Amino acid sequence: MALVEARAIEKRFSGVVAVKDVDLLVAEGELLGLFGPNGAGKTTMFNIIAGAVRPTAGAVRFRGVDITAVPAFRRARMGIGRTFQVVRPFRGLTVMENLMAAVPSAAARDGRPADLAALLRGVGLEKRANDPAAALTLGMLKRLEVARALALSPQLLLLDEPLAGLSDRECADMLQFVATVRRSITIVMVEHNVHLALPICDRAVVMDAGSIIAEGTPGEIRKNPAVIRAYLGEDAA
Amino acid sequence: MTDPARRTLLLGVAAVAVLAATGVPAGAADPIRLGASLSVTGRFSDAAKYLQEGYQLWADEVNQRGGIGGQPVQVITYDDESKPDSGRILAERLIDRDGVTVLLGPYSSPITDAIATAAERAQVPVIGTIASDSSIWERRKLRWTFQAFPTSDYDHEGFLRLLGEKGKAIKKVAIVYEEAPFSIRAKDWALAKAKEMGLTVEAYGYNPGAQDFRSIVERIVAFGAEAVAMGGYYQPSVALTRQMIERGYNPQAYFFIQAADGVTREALGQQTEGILGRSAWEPTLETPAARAFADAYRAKFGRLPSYHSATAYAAGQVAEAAMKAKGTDRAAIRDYIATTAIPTVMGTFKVNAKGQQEGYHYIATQWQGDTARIVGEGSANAVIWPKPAWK
Amino acid sequence: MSRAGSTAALAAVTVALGAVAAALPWLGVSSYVRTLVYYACYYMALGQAWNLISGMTGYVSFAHGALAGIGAYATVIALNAQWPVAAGLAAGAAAAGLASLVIGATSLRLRGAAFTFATLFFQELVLLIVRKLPAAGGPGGLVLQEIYPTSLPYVLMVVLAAVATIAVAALRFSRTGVRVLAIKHDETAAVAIGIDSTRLKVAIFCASAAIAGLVGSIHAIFVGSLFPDVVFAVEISLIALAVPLIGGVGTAMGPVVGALLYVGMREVFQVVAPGLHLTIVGLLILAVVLFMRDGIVGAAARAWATRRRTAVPAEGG
Amino acid sequence: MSLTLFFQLLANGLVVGGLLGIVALGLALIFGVMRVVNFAHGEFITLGAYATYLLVTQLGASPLFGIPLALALGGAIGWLIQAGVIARVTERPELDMLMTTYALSVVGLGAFAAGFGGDFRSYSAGPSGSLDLAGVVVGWRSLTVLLTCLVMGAATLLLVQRARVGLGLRALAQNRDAAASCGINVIASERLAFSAAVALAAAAGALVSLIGTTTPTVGHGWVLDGFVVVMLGGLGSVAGALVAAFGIGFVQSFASYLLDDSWARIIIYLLLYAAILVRPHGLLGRQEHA
Repeated sequence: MALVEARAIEKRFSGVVAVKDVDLLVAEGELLGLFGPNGAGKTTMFNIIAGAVRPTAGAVRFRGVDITAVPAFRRARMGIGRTFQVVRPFRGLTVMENLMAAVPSAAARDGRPADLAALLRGVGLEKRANDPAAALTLGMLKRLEVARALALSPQLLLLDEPLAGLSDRECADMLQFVATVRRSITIVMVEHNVHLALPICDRAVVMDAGSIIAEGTPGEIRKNPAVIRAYLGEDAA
Repeated sequence: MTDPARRTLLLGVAAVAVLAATGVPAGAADPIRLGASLSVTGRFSDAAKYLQEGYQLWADEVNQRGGIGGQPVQVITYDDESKPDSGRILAERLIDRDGVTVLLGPYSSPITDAIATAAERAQVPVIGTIASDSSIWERRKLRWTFQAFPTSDYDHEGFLRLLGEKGKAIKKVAIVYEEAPFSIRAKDWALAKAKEMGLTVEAYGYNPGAQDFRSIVERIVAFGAEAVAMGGYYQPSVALTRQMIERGYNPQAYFFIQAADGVTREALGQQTEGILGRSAWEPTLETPAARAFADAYRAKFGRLPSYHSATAYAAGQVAEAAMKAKGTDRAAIRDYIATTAIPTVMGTFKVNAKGQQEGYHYIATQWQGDTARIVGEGSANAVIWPKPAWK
Repeated sequence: MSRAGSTAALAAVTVALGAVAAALPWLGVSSYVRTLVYYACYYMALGQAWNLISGMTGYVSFAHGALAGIGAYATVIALNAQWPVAAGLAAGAAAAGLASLVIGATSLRLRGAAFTFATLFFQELVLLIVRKLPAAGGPGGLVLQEIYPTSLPYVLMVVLAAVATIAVAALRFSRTGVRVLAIKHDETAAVAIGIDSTRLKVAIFCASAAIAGLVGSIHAIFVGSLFPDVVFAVEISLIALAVPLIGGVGTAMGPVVGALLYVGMREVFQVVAPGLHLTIVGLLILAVVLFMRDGIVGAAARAWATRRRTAVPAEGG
Repeated sequence: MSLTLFFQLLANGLVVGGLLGIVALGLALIFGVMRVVNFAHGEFITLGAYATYLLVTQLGASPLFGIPLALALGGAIGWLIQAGVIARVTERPELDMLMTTYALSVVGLGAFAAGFGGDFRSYSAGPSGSLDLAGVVVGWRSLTVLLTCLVMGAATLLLVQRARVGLGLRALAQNRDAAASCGINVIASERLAFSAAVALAAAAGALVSLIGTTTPTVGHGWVLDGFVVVMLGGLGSVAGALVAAFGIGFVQSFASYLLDDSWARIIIYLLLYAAILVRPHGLLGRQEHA
């Protein structure tokens, strides 16, 4: 059984169709890349899985449970963690408090704080634990946001443009970190930068104009004529 | 700076100066202290000045006469910003830090009520000046607090008496009241009285702070009232009057309780002719005490006193009589005030067992030309009847 | 952890100060000073109540004066029906809590200014309804039939102010507090990490309202007499918000400093510049919002931190 | 209820509705362009009322001159306050914006109370008499108010919908960053919007002084109703705000006649809460619910 099963998804925003009749399956343990040019509908699809956007038609299942009408906070508690394209840290809270906010209360009683320290070490922020989030650089904030999502101990991690705005070095750090995390968790990643992100994916889905135009391993995607056309078209514009 | 601004500032400075200075001759014996919380600022600030002047004139005169039992008197005042909570704190300050023998009244019933709570606990007599709402003596037992102002129950008394004398043809009367205790009590009294007189009456309430009275005017018109009595505060009264004028509705008799105030002329211009009012006191009152007070006041402040100043002065006279008889023993002063009829500039002060004023009544007034004249009982002035149409 | 330590230290200091304040009536201090201490505690407790919802979640309430008023009315009605004092106080807290659920249910589902507006109109709506309600005495208000000694409301208010301060401090550094603050900083992100923001907001508002209701209950015992136009005056909601704003929003010490300053300022200005009190309070709020974004406590803490940092070499990071 | 009475109450509602419309238009303009809830709007109404009062009583001028005076004064003061205070907080969290305009309101109220005292001010000069249309009587003062409101409202709408500067305002209301990147002078546009809104409020104040009386808190009742209008009508829709303004004027007029004005206010507030419950997304013109 797929971890996420989205069937016949359609989303309209005041008449404009953003996504139409999309089926998307995410297998347990895989790192799925969701690619496509601007306006392809990949972010809408991502938000539908995260619960920030409700589809006009279709259903989303998570571990076999229909979550189409489940609000975002409850999806998070069910084990879906996410990051944001434009970072949304709690700027007035310290780095450690940012993680504390996310820990489920039962886990907090089981001495989970040790894990938070480990999480911070994992993203290289252990020295900044007591600094306010507002004092961090963008690269640090992006890593903090991933750590915050991981503090939920999710089964599914949704990464929204994890590389956007990062320098080359920071991109490398982030990709390495994602590569570490993927061993224990299912990941869906929306990313603009196909060249950097595609190689680490197990599987990729490419959307254009609200529909899926290609699906397969990174190698298959690279050779797919529809993908090349979609991206060249965008580059030419 | 605008005139009112300068006035407020000067008043503020004066309030501070009074702390140390009111009428105490240098080197005299320890003064007897009296205190008042006044609304130097805030909603009631205009009236505070007149109260202050009344207290000051009284204290100066007493001290010129050599004080009470050889001791000069001093009236200490603070600004309560027109807020009951502040009044309560100031009452504590006056009782506790300044050790006043008697508290003189503030402006408004809610502040008097707040001060009463502190004074009743500390057992200090309060002579409440501008508190016409007698319900505060009825909601709970106030042993130490007395009303030195005509109670609002009788607000419409003079008007209805004139109606009985002059308005034989009038059958329908409309009473407008504010949803505030003093106004409701006045309305209840007037409703009962008017029914007793065989009149058809309707009463219309409005929300405190209302500015739009057009719907009430329509109700009055639809009812076909021939006489209208407005028992609310000053500002709504002016608004109601203006909207009656706009509507072109001409009652044969029109009364609003504070019409006698000179500001009416400023607000309504030529339209004041024939409007009836009621007043606790007027400088044109033909009694020797009133004339003497008005002359002394004019000599000191350069204009005629208002009823606020007269009430304040009268409160001083009550305290003076009690202290002359009983010294500075607060309990004895309390008993004296509770049981004695005391002549004052306002008339004879006399309270009932609850502490409500029974001695003073209102006098009826009417705008005739440039002045609000005393009319009706005990006055030689003719009444303009019916009220001329709006111009 | 230093955080738990500082909460404990604050609690100890608060309890000590509270004990001294509560003991004042028996230490021969003048009743005027006691009244000032009482009002400082009154504003402090009300400010903490506001701080709990508005300081912690960022949702601005203009209803705290009305909530305190509801508590006051409920308590007077209960005490006049011969309920014991404790039950009367509980009635006040419960009535205000219930009222908060009504406001919360309509407006806390929404983000942004809807809640602020709902609270803004609430005060006037309650005043209008109370004036129409015979059970609440209508425009004439209510009077407490029994006069209680001042020491009762005095001690109660001191204790309430201390408890509210400790509660805010404890919440601020608890995990729940962190989750509440997360809502203030970014509600979308908070929801994404599993925070049920609507439920948490409603719960916090309800607790805050219960404290405000208790403040009103105790003050009703202190004044013994309620007039609707006085109880529901806009000024009380202004104090509820000015006190923590001046001191520092979202901190436990903010309302403490704010309340002391407010009461002290009022006493001074009454003599020095009568009539300008309101203007000065307004300018002070404006100055704090524009130039000291975390209030006087925050500014002081930062100044202290800067001094320490320059005195002791930084520890890296 | 007779037909004459019905039209009389309707006419009375129009006058209140016109004033409310002007006040709400200013609030909507400020919120739309800057996302600022202007709690100080009432003080600007009061400012216009006192300015007119001084003009009439100190210089003996007709109160009708108070309208252009208030417009000019309000425009100038709005410009200064936007530049000096509001501009500092438009990029800051909502709490800061709310508190800034609230503090301005407290400062203004304190200043008026200190300057003019608590008592009301009023004057008797100005248009007098009434127009009688088949039994429906409307005073010339009220007609002046209604006509002025209609003219000012129409002028503001034209400015926003048609004129070049209006395009900038509308673009700003849609998206601040995008507007800036399209070469729209964000700072100037915001200053213009605030200053125009304050001018409208002050002019409304001049009109209020003409038909009522002036106190330091005279603006509060109007601005509270203005907020109700803006919430019922939806800040996104100017037409909605105007419909709501006249709607509230009529409710006020008819409910005050049939019940009393306290009940009228209770009904209006309950309508508002119902609107929050029923159509939350329409409120304040933007969808924020996750």
